[in-house]
Amino acid sequence: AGEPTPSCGPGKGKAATGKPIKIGAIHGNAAPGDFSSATDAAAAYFACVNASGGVHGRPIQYLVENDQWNPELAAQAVSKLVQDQKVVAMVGNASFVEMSVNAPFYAKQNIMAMASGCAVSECFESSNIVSTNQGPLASSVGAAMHAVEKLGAKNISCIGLAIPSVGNWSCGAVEKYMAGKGLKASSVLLNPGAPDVNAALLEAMASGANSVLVNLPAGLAIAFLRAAQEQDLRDNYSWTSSTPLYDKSVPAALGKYWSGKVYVNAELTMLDGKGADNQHWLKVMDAYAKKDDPRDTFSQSGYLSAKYFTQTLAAMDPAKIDDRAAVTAAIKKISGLRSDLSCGPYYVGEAKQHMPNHAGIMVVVKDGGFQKVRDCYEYEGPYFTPLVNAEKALGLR
Amino acid sequence: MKSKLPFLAAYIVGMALVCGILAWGKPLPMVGLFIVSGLAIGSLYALGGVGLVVLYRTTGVLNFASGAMGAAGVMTAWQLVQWGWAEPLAWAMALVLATALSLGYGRVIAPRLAWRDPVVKAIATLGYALIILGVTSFLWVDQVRSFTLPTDQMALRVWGLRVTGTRFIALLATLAVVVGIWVYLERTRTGLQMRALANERELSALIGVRILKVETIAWGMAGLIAGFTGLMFGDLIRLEPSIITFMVIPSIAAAICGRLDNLGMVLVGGLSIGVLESMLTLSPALKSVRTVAPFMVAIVMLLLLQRGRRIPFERDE
Amino acid sequence: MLCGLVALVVVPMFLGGQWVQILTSTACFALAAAGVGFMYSRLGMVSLAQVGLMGVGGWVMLRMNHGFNLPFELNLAVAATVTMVFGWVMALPALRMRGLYLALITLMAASGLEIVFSTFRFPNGGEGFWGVMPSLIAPFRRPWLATGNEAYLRYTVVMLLVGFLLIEAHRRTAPGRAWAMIRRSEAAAMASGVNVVYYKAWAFGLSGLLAGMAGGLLAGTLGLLDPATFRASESIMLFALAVVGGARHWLGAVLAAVLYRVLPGLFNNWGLDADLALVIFGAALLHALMTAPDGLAGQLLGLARRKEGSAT
Amino acid sequence: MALIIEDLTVVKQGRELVRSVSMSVERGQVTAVLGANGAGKSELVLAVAGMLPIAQGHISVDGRAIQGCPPDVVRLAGVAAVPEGHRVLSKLSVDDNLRVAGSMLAGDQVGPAVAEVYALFPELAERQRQLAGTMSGGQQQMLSIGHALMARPKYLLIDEMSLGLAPLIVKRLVRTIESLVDKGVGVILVEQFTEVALSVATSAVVMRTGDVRYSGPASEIRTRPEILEAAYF
Amino acid sequence: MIELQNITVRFGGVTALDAVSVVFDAPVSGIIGPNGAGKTTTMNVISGFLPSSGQIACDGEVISHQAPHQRARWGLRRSFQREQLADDLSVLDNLRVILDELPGSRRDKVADMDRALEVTGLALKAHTLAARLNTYERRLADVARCLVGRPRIVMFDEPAGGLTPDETQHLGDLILQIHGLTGAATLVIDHDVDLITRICEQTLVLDFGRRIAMGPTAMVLADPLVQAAYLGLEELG
Ligand SMILES: Nc1ncnc2c1ncn2[C@@H]1O[C@H](COP(=O)(O)OP(=O)(O)OP(=O)(O)O)[C@@H](O)[C@H]1O
Ligand SMILES: Nc1ncnc2c1ncn2[C@@H]1O[C@H](COP(=O)(O)OP(=O)(O)OP(=O)(O)O)[C@@H](O)[C@H]1O
Ligand SMILES: CC(C)C[C@H](N)C(=O)O
Ligand SMILES: [Mg+2]
Ligand SMILES: [Mg+2]
Repeated sequence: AGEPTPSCGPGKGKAATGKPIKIGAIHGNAAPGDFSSATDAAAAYFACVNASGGVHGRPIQYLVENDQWNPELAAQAVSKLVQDQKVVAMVGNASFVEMSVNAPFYAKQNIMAMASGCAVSECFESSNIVSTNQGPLASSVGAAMHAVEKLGAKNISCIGLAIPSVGNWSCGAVEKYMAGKGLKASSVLLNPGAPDVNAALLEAMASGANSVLVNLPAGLAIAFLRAAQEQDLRDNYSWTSSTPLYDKSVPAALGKYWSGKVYVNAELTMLDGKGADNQHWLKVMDAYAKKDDPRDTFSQSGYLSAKYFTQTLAAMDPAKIDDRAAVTAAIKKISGLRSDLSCGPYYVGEAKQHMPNHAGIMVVVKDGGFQKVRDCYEYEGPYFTPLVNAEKALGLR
Repeated sequence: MKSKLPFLAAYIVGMALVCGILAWGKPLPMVGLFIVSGLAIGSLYALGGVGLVVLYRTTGVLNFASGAMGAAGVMTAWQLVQWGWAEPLAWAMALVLATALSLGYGRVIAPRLAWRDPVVKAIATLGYALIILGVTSFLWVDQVRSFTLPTDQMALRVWGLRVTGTRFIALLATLAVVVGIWVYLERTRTGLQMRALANERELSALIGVRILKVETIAWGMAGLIAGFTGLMFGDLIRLEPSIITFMVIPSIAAAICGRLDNLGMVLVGGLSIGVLESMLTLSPALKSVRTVAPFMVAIVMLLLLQRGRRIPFERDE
Repeated sequence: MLCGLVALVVVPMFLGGQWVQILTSTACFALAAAGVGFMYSRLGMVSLAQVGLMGVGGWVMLRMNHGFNLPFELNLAVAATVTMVFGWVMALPALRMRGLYLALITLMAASGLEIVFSTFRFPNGGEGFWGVMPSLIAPFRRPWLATGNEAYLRYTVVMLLVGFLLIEAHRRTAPGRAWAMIRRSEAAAMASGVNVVYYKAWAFGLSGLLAGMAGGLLAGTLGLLDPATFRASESIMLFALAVVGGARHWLGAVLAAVLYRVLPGLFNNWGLDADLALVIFGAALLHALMTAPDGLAGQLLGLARRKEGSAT
Repeated sequence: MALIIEDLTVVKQGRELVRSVSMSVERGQVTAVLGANGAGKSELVLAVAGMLPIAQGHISVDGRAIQGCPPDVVRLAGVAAVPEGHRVLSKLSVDDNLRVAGSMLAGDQVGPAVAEVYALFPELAERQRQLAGTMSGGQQQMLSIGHALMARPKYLLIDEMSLGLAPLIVKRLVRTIESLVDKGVGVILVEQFTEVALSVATSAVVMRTGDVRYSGPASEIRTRPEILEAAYF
Repeated sequence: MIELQNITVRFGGVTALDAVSVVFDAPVSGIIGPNGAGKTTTMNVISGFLPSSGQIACDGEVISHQAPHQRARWGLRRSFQREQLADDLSVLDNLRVILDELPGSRRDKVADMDRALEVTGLALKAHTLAARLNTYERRLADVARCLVGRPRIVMFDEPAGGLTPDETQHLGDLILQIHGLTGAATLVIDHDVDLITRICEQTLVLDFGRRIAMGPTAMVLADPLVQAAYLGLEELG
């Protein structure tokens, strides 16, 4: 209270008027999980932009659809947004299914999706999607790197989802990273709905690993760690996890037992980070989002995508803003945008593969919260070689 | 009953053989770990299955909503503990809620569907499951939670695996329900009336069974079991309403092993499914589909139990 | 009939892209629902694996598409046939079972399929037998007559009509009579010279064929499939809706599919919370089961008949 | 003290299967209901038993109205009906079938009541453990009548009592009915074997396609069979 | 001529038929006996519904190795103690089910069905759904089913149950016509002794699964053993 309402984008105060610019987004929010925090944050940011004068004086109309984890709904949603509503770009998408269903469609329609919550491989290995978040592959390799470099891991057991484009893909990259270091790793893949995580735990134990990397959605990860707790394995292995465990409700759900024992890779800065952008994000959320909209990594990611998008739009010729092809071209030209929310620069470029964010931080679960144990570090491994080359070509290195 | 014994023996030998093949060449302590772990999850399948069979035998309804009722119960318990209620009180409220949900269906909806065939009665409960699941996921938005019972702290080592008190409770409760319900159905008048009702509701009413009373008891009992099962699942599996709700499907697999009728076989079926599923982890080729085990076992069991049955002359059966 | 044809040509042009998608999917599920519906109403047999079988059809369709350079129709025929055989193999040992037990055995099969699908996914043009690759999917070839979305919707609806005619042709001839007899009593059917196992398997095969067609057509809508579509609970739901829609009549299958696909689309458009939509859906399901014994189609047709009666 | 049916109408799927039928039976009396197939006799029995909705009319037992009551309440009120088609609880044993039919008796009454039924039908006593669904048609009919007797009813309605029973058993049953009547039970007997029915009945009702065609003393039909003939053709 | 040789059927511990051997060589023969004597079981064995030891033959042709539906196609027809017409088919379609499984031209089949409906007097009800028939009409439909498709053995299980005396009379007349119309040998189970006496030339009496008498009906009914076990004459006397 008493704080000035934050302002966003290029506008100078007065609320925007005129013909709205239509932007779309798809998130997944249904039984297995709620991925709506990215679009909530993007919506808050766009509301802030509109209140501050919009882009070229025009407000942004942000249309969000829910795919409900249903591929058909995802396809229907994109038809509605792109064909019926004629949005010029997609911003803040966060879903488990939307990208794999719609990636070909985006390419065909020549529209860019500046996603914020990618989870599956198709999302990163597609020409017209670029995401602010890292996804399971990068985050797991980051966690593995930390386990090797700081926790003495020689043999990692990567616990992933038994979904080829998620578990096999990301744990496979961990295996390759370890092999490159002359170390060992193996994957244990779990069915998302499997009631029995014990057998997976036993399988991990049987693999001869000395370090366990949990690369699962938070609910399943907690169940897995509780099984390990049941066997009192805390001190027999080193424990790392990819980003999903970096969530406010996790430390409480894990309990005292795991305090100081589970190291989690975070894709963006700490949620309470003191950087200007992070503070701005929190203020925008307070001013323009609902009270109970989560303030989590996906929210940071959604904010960031919206912000970069707005910057791009503002730099465009105002006459071309309703031209989807022009917007797509402008997005593809993005290069070298920086923020204190992320470690590396953000860029897009013409490529079959996009993963601008492949550096992160490490935190540890401690005393009911998280503590940072390692600041920005860039991930290594064969998967990132083409990305590094692309960055060199763009002059970012 | 008597003729089932050799069948049971053959089944157990067959299971042991399959597990033996899977375990071939693996170090014995590790096999022991997998067996105990399998028994642990198997006892949960059995618990779920027993709950289903109890209601089916007493009302003729296969209840797809039992998982949802349990889920609503355990979510409530979690919430109450968060609000600072005493734990035993919170557990009791979970049981009360599940029982109330069960009774609500049994009194309001089930009688109106009483004359439909068993499959339609079963799918109607799916509608109820959706309602409960919808409300539960609406009230408790997606977030990680965990539910623990004090018995998680106690543990015993069995063949190298730590087994918590909660797991023992789940197994013992399953056993108690199996024995208790068997005695109740076979030895008491109300139990007999329940069997009659499940066989043919209309005729039972005609010959003087107080339907409303008996059904109320049956649904209440089933709700209580569902609530307890929910607490166990919430602790031992995961505190996620949709996961607990759909645990009903592998539980059906266990129930099928007893042909929806024989509680003892449900127990044996549930445990063996768990062990097989766990042992499949040892096979590199099959481990990725090991969760198929319950369904395969159920299909094989049903086919075996079906063998040599005569042509049904009547329409029902 | 003529009106129907005109509507078929004209209506898709006025719908938005979203509704074309929704209706295409609706037509696919109507085809599958017709399969479970006729089996339930004619033989009293319940399959809780229909959506699972659609998955089989869809899998084969994608496998064929990415593996060989054959035309759509041929792929569809292969998909439908393979699914039919799959349905047979699944059903043959189960045919001695009746009622709830048969239903549950199919449910077990559906649950098994769910896990296989989610573990191995659907082919998207990758290498090897499973054909899954992590990046962008390979293109899907639609029928040359119907490459656009609107045309594909028309194509699907025509296939749906073919499915209905197939069932109707069965119903009016020897198999239909044999089925009615089996439904009454298997003993009486045998005493009439009906080979019960053969005709039951036939019904399962026909239902599987329709599921396979439906799955193949569904694969064509998006060019890819996701395991989430083919969960066991979806199979139960489709059967439930087939009963709610009215299993005795083709209109019932259409209504079932409308409830299954159009209603959620509407809810989503109205911005209704997905969880609350579930509640409404569940309540509607229960209500329909309690109040409409012959399904919504039965009610509608009854109403129409009464109107006609009072008019003449 | 009587079971009185007044102006009873039963409608099923838009057809009036029973139309304004009135009849009564006093304790210790037998009323025979006769009539060709499709006369609506079975529907009448089911309606009295509470198994079919009643469109119109009154039914009372010893002055207490029972129309619209569910079947279990009707039976508790002392009216036991044996429906057509030997219906038994197929998955329960013979013994359990009888015990459950004694639900409204006090606990210590059940044993003796079961024993009485076994004394009447030794055929059932031999098969106490057999599942009712596997018994022969006639054995099921005995069990079905046994269900009704277990309730120790004040009024007994039997639809097609002799259906599927060997002549020997029918004779035995007739004697049982007579002794029940002596004990003050009122009986409504629906029979195709008119001979059997009229041999025990005090009064008779003849129905045809839902209507009552004759109502009066049974002796009159015995002496004037043309009354029946008129109803049959 | 129907020959049963040494037929034994057991249900668990119960012996429902105990080494029954019998030859029926009359156009219409009866089977009587107390409730649970094994009459229906005998028909079920002939139909092939129950596994049994022993052999069944008709006119020297052994049929006991055939599956039930094969026997039906061969020419076995029967009704059930609880009649089982398909309710959602018309009377005509109930007949057609049988002919569907048999070879023959469409025209012959139609003629065959027309004759059966004519004989039984159901011609007007041919297109009525079976669900709409009353008990008597259902029995007539049962008879009609036994007339189509060249039957060789026809069996009725308690056809007169629940019928009035006049209806029974008429049904008896119809059954008597079957042999003349089709040449099939007919077996009838019933508890209506008058009916059996009237239509059956010879009768088998079963008790506790054993054959206790067989021969011309009048003679069999006069047998004191039969009177004691079945008719209960001496009990009444
Ligand atoms: N659901 C129904 N719809 C239409 N008609 C029906 C229905 N159920 C029964 N009927 C008809 O109602 C009439 C009366 O049947 P009911 O069984 O009461 O006769 P009944 O006098 O007991 O004769 P019986 O038992 O000897 O056949 C019959 O003609 C029957 O066909
Ligand atoms: N599955 C079974 N288990 C045990 N006993 C059985 C089984 N099935 C039939 N029975 C017995 O076999 C005997 C023969 O039955 P069947 O039906 O042939 O009698 P029936 O002569 O036709 O009698 P009814 O005149 O009453 O129809 C009966 O005593 C019956 O109880
Ligand atoms: C599936 C999860 C392991 C990945 C998660 N959605 C992320 O963005 O890191
Ligand atoms: Mg009647
Ligand atoms: Mg019999």
